[in-house]
Amino acid sequence: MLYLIDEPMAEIGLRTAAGDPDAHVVLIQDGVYLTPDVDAQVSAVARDVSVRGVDLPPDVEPISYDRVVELLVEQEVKSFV
Amino acid sequence: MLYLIDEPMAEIGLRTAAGDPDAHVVLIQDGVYLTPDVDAQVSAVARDVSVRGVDLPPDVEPISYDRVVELLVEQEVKSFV
Amino acid sequence: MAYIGFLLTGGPFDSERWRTAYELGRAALDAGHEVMYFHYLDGALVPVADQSFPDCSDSGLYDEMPTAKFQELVADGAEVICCGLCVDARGIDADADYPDGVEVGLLPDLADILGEADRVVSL
Amino acid sequence: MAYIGFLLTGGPFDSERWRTAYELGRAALDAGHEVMYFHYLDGALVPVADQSFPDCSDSGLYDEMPTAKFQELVADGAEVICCGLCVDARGIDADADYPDGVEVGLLPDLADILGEADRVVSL
Amino acid sequence: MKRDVVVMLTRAPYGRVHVPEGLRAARGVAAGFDLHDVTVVFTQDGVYGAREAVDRDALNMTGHVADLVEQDGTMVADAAAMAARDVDEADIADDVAVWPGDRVAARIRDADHTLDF
Amino acid sequence: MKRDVVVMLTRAPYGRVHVPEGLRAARGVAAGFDLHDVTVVFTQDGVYGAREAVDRDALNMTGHVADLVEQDGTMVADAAAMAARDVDEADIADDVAVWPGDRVAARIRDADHTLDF
Repeated sequence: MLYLIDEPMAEIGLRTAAGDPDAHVVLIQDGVYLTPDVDAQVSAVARDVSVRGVDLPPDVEPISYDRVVELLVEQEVKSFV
Repeated sequence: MLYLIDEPMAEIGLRTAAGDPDAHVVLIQDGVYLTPDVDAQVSAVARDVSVRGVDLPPDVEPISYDRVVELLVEQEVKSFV
Repeated sequence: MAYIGFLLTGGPFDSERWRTAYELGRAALDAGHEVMYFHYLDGALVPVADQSFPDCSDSGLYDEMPTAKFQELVADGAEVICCGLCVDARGIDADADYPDGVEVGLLPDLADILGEADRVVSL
Repeated sequence: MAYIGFLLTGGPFDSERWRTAYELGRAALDAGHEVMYFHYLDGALVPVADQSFPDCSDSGLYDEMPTAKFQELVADGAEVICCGLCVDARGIDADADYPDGVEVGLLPDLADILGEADRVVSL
Repeated sequence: MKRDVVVMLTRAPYGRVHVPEGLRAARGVAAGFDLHDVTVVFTQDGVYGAREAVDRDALNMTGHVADLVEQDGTMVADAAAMAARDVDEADIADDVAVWPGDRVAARIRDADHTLDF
Repeated sequence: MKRDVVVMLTRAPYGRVHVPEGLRAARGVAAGFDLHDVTVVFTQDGVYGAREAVDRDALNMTGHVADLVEQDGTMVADAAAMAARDVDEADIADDVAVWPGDRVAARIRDADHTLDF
């Protein structure tokens, strides 16, 4: 399952993703400032990262909106934005 | 000095009030959910308290908007709302 | 008598700041003070006329709509100036959308309020 | 082809959610998917016509105004429905203020989107 | 198609329309053609709105809650969010069930669609 | 009357207009008839907007900052808010001074008026 996570809903969003062994977390909007401590694949929307000048940790992959749409068609999505 | 404090600006607001020996903190809007740890007189806007059903600690006095206006005319005011 | 200026940046439905601005202005007018509002950012949406909400509670926040509350204040002597850039950004047609007494201004009006007001409350 | 529904509750200047809704809808249309928006709460302010901001940067968020972005989506096949109660609450005159292709609906439209869409993204 | 829908109320209830208007959306969705199953979850600062002490009339909640219940919708408060805000189970209104945080998270994961306000 | 004005920028800079429009207000106030003294304070999540890495053009900040500096306005970042967000002094743009949290608080207390965005 894909989890779109921004800061205001990170509390419930990250807690929900943490219970899913197949979680793929996508940080979006101000969510790219987060450094989530989850045992899951973590990506971040590239445009939101670059405009904020955020340095992503090496294990967080920047992805395009096109890729987000591909991912959310391939699997279910829960939005916390 | 009067300090009007709501939750979103409580971080800078309470820190600013803490350095003022004559501070009078007025909790307003969602600020009435706060339990500030400051060495100052603390009041809370009565309407904001009652509609939220918040039980104020005994040392926090509920006050009316009329009283807030009296206080902010008597002394300088800084708003963190 | 004191001159109390308000900067209102909060919109009508997303925060309580317009309501607090109204209540403090109401109390200030009742106490004989001079009251001036500068509506900036989404604050420019607060006085837009013809707001209506069918099932609002008489006891609730929306017993009257934000524009009605500010029209009361204007009738009782408060001045209300909305930032023209913010008005244009939001597609508000000031002539058609604002009630009488709500003026459109610019930042020099805010600068004047800061220079002249005894107290300024930013909401 | 998938059917992707968006619930947009964020307004045009107070959060980035309208922009994210645009970008995801843009990408979905480009990939051949069906795209439907339900604008609720301040989301109803997003498509209001005649938004203008004089000195916005070509490279910035406001290279085009929110309404222009959503008019592009409509032209490319997205459907946009705004909640009528939210429209009325904000003093929006739908006939005069919304561009062609932006419809006014009610919550049963949102219920239908939930029933029919393969994916729903709430923003 | 009938769906299993979770509506998350995440914001403090007063001064903004998100709690009452989120409830309006929840009951509207529950009453639609497909009669979706709707669970309303009070989480994050939304748990303040699940308290007994809140004046539901003043928040325009009463009618929406009655309609939601009539459509067999349910209301749940997130105990993990309550604990973070020092809200006790005894503070929660009788018509709102208190669920542990992991049960809330599982419910959200299992939903067909979620909406948030 | 010429006043000593502090403008607080408290929100993360992207996706909402508060940082650029707060700067517009700051320079507008500094350029008014009274030529108020204006100090812009980046605090709370606003400190993200004081970072060198931010694209000021994309945030419509550039022109407002130039006008503010021309009016002798100053820009300050709150080190206490930076520390809470793991933002280092080296990350802050050259035209923004970094002040300790207590100096920022004292500056706010001493202002004739404050505005916040």
